[in-house]
Amino acid sequence: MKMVTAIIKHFRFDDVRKALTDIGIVGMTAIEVKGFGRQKGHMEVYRGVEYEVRFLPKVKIEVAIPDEQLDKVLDVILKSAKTGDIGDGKIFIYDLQDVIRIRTGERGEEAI
Amino acid sequence: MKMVTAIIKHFRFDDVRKALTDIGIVGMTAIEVKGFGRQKGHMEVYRGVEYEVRFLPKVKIEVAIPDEQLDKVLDVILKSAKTGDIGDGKIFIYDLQDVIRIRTGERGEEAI
Amino acid sequence: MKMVTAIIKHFRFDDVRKALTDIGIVGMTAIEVKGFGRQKGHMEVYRGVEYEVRFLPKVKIEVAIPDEQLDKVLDVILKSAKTGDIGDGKIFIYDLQDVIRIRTGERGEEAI
Amino acid sequence: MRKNYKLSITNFKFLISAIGLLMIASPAFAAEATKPDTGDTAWILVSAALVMLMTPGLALFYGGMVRRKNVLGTIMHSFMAIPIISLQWILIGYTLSFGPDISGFIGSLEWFGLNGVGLTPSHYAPTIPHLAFMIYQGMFAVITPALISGAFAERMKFSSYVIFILLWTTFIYDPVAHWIWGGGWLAKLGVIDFAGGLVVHVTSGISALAAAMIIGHRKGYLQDSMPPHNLPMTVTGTAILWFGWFGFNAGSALSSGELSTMAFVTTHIGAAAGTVTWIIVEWKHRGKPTMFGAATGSIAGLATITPAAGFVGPMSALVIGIAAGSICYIALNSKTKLGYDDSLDAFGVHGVGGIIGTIGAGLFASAAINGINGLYFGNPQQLINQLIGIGAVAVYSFVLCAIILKVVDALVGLRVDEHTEVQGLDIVLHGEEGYFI
Amino acid sequence: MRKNYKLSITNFKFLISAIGLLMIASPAFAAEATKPDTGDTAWILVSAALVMLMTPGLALFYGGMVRRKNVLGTIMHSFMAIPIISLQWILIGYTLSFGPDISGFIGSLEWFGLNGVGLTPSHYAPTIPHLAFMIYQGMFAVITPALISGAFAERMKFSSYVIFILLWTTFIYDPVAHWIWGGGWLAKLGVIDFAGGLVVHVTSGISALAAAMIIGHRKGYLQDSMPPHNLPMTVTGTAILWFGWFGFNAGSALSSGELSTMAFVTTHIGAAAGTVTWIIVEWKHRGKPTMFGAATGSIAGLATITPAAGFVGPMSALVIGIAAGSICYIALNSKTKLGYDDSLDAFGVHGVGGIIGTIGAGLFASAAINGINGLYFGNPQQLINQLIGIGAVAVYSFVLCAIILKVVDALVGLRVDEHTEVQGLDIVLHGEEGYFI
Amino acid sequence: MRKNYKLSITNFKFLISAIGLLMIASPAFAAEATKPDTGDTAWILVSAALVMLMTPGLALFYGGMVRRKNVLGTIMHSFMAIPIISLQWILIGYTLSFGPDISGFIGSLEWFGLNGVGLTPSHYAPTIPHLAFMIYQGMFAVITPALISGAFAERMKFSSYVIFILLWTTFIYDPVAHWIWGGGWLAKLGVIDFAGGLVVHVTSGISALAAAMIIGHRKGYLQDSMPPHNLPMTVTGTAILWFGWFGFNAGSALSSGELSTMAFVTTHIGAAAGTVTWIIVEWKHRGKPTMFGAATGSIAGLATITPAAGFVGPMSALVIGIAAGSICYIALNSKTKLGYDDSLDAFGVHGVGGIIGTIGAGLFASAAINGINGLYFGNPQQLINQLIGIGAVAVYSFVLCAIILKVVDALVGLRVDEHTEVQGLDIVLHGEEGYFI
Ligand SMILES: Nc1ncnc2c1ncn2[C@@H]1O[C@H](COP(=O)(O)OP(=O)(O)O)[C@@H](O)[C@H]1O
Ligand SMILES: Nc1ncnc2c1ncn2[C@@H]1O[C@H](COP(=O)(O)OP(=O)(O)O)[C@@H](O)[C@H]1O
Ligand SMILES: Nc1ncnc2c1ncn2[C@@H]1O[C@H](COP(=O)(O)OP(=O)(O)O)[C@@H](O)[C@H]1O
Repeated sequence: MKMVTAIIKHFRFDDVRKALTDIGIVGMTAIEVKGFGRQKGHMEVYRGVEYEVRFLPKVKIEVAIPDEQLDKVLDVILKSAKTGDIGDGKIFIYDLQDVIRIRTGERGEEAI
Repeated sequence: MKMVTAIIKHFRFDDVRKALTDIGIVGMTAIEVKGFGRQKGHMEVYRGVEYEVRFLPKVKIEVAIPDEQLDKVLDVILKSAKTGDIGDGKIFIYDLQDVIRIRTGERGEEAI
Repeated sequence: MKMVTAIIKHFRFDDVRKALTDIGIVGMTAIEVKGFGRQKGHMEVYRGVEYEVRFLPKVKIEVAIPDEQLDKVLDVILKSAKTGDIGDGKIFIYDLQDVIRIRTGERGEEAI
Repeated sequence: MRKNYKLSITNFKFLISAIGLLMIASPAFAAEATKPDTGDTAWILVSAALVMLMTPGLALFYGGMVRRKNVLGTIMHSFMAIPIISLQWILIGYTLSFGPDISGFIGSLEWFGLNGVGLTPSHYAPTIPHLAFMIYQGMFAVITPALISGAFAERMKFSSYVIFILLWTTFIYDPVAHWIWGGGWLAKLGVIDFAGGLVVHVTSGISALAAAMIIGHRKGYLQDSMPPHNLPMTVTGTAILWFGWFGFNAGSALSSGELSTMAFVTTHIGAAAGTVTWIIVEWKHRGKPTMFGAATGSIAGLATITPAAGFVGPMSALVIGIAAGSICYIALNSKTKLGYDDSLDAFGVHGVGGIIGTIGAGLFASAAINGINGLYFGNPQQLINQLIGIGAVAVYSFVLCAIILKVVDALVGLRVDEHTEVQGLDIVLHGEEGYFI
Repeated sequence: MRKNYKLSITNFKFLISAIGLLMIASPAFAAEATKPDTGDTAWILVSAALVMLMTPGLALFYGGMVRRKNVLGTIMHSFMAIPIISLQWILIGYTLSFGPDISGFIGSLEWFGLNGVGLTPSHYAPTIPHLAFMIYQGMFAVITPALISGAFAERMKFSSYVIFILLWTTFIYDPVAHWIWGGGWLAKLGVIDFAGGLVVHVTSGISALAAAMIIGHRKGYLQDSMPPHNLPMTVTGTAILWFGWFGFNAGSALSSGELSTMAFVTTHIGAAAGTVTWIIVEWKHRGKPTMFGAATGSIAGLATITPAAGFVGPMSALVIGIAAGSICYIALNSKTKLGYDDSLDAFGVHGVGGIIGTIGAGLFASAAINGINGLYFGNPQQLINQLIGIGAVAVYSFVLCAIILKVVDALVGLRVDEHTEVQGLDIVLHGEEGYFI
Repeated sequence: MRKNYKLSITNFKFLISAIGLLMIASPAFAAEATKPDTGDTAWILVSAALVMLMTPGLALFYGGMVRRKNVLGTIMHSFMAIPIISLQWILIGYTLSFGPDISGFIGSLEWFGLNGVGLTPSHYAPTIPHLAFMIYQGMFAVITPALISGAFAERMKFSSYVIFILLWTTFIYDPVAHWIWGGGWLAKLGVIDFAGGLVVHVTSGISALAAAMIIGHRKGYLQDSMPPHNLPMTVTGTAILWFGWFGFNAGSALSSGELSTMAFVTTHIGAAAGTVTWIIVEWKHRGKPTMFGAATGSIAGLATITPAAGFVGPMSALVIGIAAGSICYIALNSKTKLGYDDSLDAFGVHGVGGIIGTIGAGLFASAAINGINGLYFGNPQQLINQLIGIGAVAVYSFVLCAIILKVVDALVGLRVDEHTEVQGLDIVLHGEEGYFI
């Protein structure tokens, strides 16, 4: 199994969720994060004092999937998260050793 | 070493923490997340406009452990996080390549 | 590739970011977390009722890097995050199977 | 279902005709008699607005103390008391409280729907329009049941709450207000209560105790961490309450001049002394002075000076404020040992404070200020009167409130189910969330 | 650039000399004539302060409803109306509205820069200084354009907003205020509007409708989730508005006594009835009573009672409040079917409420209260007058507001670009963020 | 420990007997003399309530600007000034400021504990009870030290703060209030200060400068990002301050009528002009108009118009407001070059604003309004008087405040340790947290 985590722009979040559910993904977890990358931040001035805001708000989506769904999932995220502008974000793929559903105790792919 | 991450219901959080410390786990990290899964969300109506709240607040707990503790830890989380209702959450298990304690520079299992 | 995640103290965050950019790291992601560990929490009393605050606010930094940068990155984080007091935090290292840049579709080390 | 609907149509028709009659009847306000004083009327209308503001102030005060998931439900308890009790007041509450006396126990229904309550000054306040007195008093009726809501915060059903406050106001507030301010038996006995130590704080505080005992503690009480979710909100509420309390106490002079000035000054001193005392005691006792403690101490001082405000002088107010800060502090810090969960300390602050202040009036009232001496100025009888007042109001409030709660519980249930309590009232009962921040 | 600069220096010099002249001219306030009444003046100044506070109250009311990323931009719309319109008012707005009448349509510029507006009472209010009347009325001019901002929240350019409110106030508010309160043609026709049902709520509410239609809906409207980001903030705003509304309506008596008392009482009853009605209807219709609904219902009740406040009695206020709560509820719940995005319901609450209330005054005005009878008391003509008033003000507001918006759009553009809308107004337009919590 | 305890018991007994005596002594308020005017008294009590509210308003204004970890500690600085200074005021502050004059420098202790301060009007304000004047002035004494707390926010020990404000009020505020308002030497010299440009803003602003220099900058100042954590809270505070300022300035007429009206109008114009000017300058200078700038500009305008409010006309207020907005903007934007960390700009807004406004009164005072002409109306002497006043008050405040701070520092230390500063004052000093959201 794989854990696919994608750091995306806030306003693509809803589209990504829709696109994923459309291909049958029924579970995912989302986390608010702050991202730092090629997309530069901006200055904010408060009463004459300047602060550089370097970290921009992003959403991180975590989706656990069986290996065979990997390509489809990546494809779908790439399409739905992309705006073409800098800062669109990244997808990180991890190997997942095991998954357990707490309610039933099921393990492995069944638990996803 | 393993990184065990469990997505659980908010109000089970304190019980899970207690159960883990009872078996000698001295460190963990918790993160507020929003979960989407079989447990359906709910509708909220604001001044006549309906919004579906699909993502529910959950807590993600991350515990790094030596391999030999894995079974005990899983067992304890399963018991303490379970309510039997849908949405109890999931446990994801990753392989952890290394751990370092920043204060001392210790590495590996000693650093946990 | 590796994913290095470091749980550090809030007020070291800026130094760690600076140190990492100084060695050429151009991307990272930060998340607010609550940590529980050897560093004990504190009591808060609200109108005569005592609550123990066990989880302390920490920042988790995630940096994806090519394998060969691992040592340098660890070194830099260790130096910049360390205060020598308990609760300085931990670094966890994961194997990263793949990285994709959403904007361009690049994969692997190029995408970092 | 069908039947029910018909019934309500009939009721509605009846209500409509009643209102229709009153619409024609009530405007018989010939202004032939005494012209109201412009300064006095301005002061009472300002005071009425200030007291109105106190209830949303209380909403913020309480709302900041609960957990995030219950912030709207808690705010709503206070907020909805404004419109619900205001309508009860103009229809029946005012006449029950201040209408022509029936044997010292209750007002008659003669002024039902404000019938006959016009712009000519009444004997209650000879320099302001009768309706100004009516609306000013109505604001007191509004905030009193809202105070109780602190006792059962985070676990009461909203529907039951609505029924509860309607019954509570009609059967507890209105009679007690009549006893003391409407010329009833306690007034005749010589009990003094300048701005509601008994009528507002003892009734609500003692009822809060009954409510906390009957409804039971919150799930997880003393085990889970339940710190206030937004203390700056609570401080904002405190500020609004302090500000509004000037209208509450100094407005109770029902005129603008010497008495309102004295009540204003003693109110501020009582609040200041309560706050400073609380902070000192807390600092000694717990090692740290808290903002939450300062906020609580100020409300304790304000609640406590209320019955005495227009009867005592500045230095007596200082003493009363010191008593408020220290005794209410002890009350709150003993709470966890007593086992009931008066969640937002409606009893510990208002019940205890109201009792201290009512005694304080009996001790320190000075004839030089408002015609009546207390024990300290040589009149022990006044203290006895006050103790009788406390006993009567406390027992009546406790017993009747317990009965009302038991009845409401039997009919519709007081408490939300466990799932609702876990998820939070906001989402389950109201289908909305406080913050998307 | 150079030229431009010179130009503005010249302008500036001109302005300075004009102000210089006015500084010398205006203090010719010989106090020889009637002394103002202390109570009346206190009441009007308090009322002016209360109405001032309503605009920041509106800022919080609206600010809590938008998404987090637009909280400051939204607050700023309301907040900046205070200084901008206040300066417009003292320079030209007051004289256009209340200056010597020109054919019933507009005030002359005789009182430009408050020239001749001194401390001697005017015919508008014979017991208070003329300047007190002026500043009190100025607070109404301030809040009215701010109300409109709810219609185009989260997507209008700040620069265009500034131009818009200046034009809107000068070309819509000032004339309409003159027509009704400045002795203009609608006043002569016999239209009554106690505290601004037409002048404030219909002008702004109808303009809001025009604005929502012209500017178009927010990106993602009805698709994305856009719940209010901070409802406790909205409740705080509601509380401030209700509090301030006592100054708005009861202050409109322009004196302290019987009329101010009656307007105070009817205002409170209207608000209470609006809130309770809203909650009942919502509970039946949607299954859950919401805090947001209670807040909305109270503002609907307040807006609706406004034109009738000093003309009707308490029971009529009850009926008007019930109408407000139910009809505005229906208006808001029909909105999504109509397609325009009046984001914070400026039309649904103020436009609809203002119309109902203006009709309500025509139905229930009672000569026993303020000299004029409505239909219910045997004078059908008054209802006709009111309908003419509504028609005239609504058509004028809609057409002129549409023209102003089209002109501003053509000159500088009304709407932010998509990137700004996505990122949020706070960061892009103002370079700041609401919260770092 | 034992000894200490005994000592405090003894002290306490002494205090108790003193209070006991005063309780008997003070209520000698025979009302035989002049009856207070109801309208004037209503206005002053309302104004006192408004000024009271300003201090929690300041708490929110400042509280929103700091980092989340210090929100309660910052709020507490302002909030605790209310009870602490109020008690100081009734015990010794009032008599030091307004008691019988000793050689033009200080009031005698004759009115210790309000002894002899009763309900009969005093020569300070002949139409309101003496106690009304006392409590109104007390609210000014409360807010002034709280203003200073902006200079050392996020790093001062709470215990030292308590000592500091007690000393500061006794040794700086009370004497300076006496000099100018208590009939002291500056009053005799002809310095005018309507509502506290010198007494409130220059004393606190200059002291803030001294404090910022002595306590040193926050750890990480100009390196770490320290944006305001909650700007809507700051806006709420701004709104409350603006609202309260009507009581502050127009209440300083000490009566209700022409003068209060003029001060009300100039106050509003000054604030409006300050806000608009700030926004224009900021927009030109930085490219973006900010809500935080608008809030700051309005407070600058209000602080600046304060000394002139009851002496100048509306157009002069406009000029003063424009000066406030532009000069204070420059002051704040030069701060980072000057090296000290006046964290929340207590000097930049209040010090600078107070000086400009005091000069403004010397320039634009008009005898037609309040009997005194300034330079513009042909009396250059008044400007000289004002400059002397500024010099005397600024030097006195700076020197004495520096001495007080040094003494407190030597005795108990001014600044928290680094660990506390890093963790935040809320958790370490107060053991509580602002939000669990
Ligand atoms: N090396 C990295 N490790 C972890 N997160 C990263 C890394 N590089 C980028 N990110 C995340 O991806 C986001 C987008 O990256 P950025 O460089 O701004 O744009 P792009 O991916 O379009 O080049 C960043 O805000 C950050 O959260
Ligand atoms: N495939 C997945 N990937 C990541 N997180 C998941 C996945 N499926 C479920 N989750 C997380 O687990 C939570 C519980 O899952 P849910 O399907 O609602 O209930 P249950 O596990 O009891 O069937 C979700 O809210 C979500 O946070
Ligand atoms: N076993 C663990 N699994 C996950 N996170 C941990 C673990 N142990 C510690 N942490 C994280 O590291 C932080 C610091 O750990 P702590 O034990 O307090 O200090 P130190 O690392 O200096 O001994 C904790 O607050 C927690 O967030």
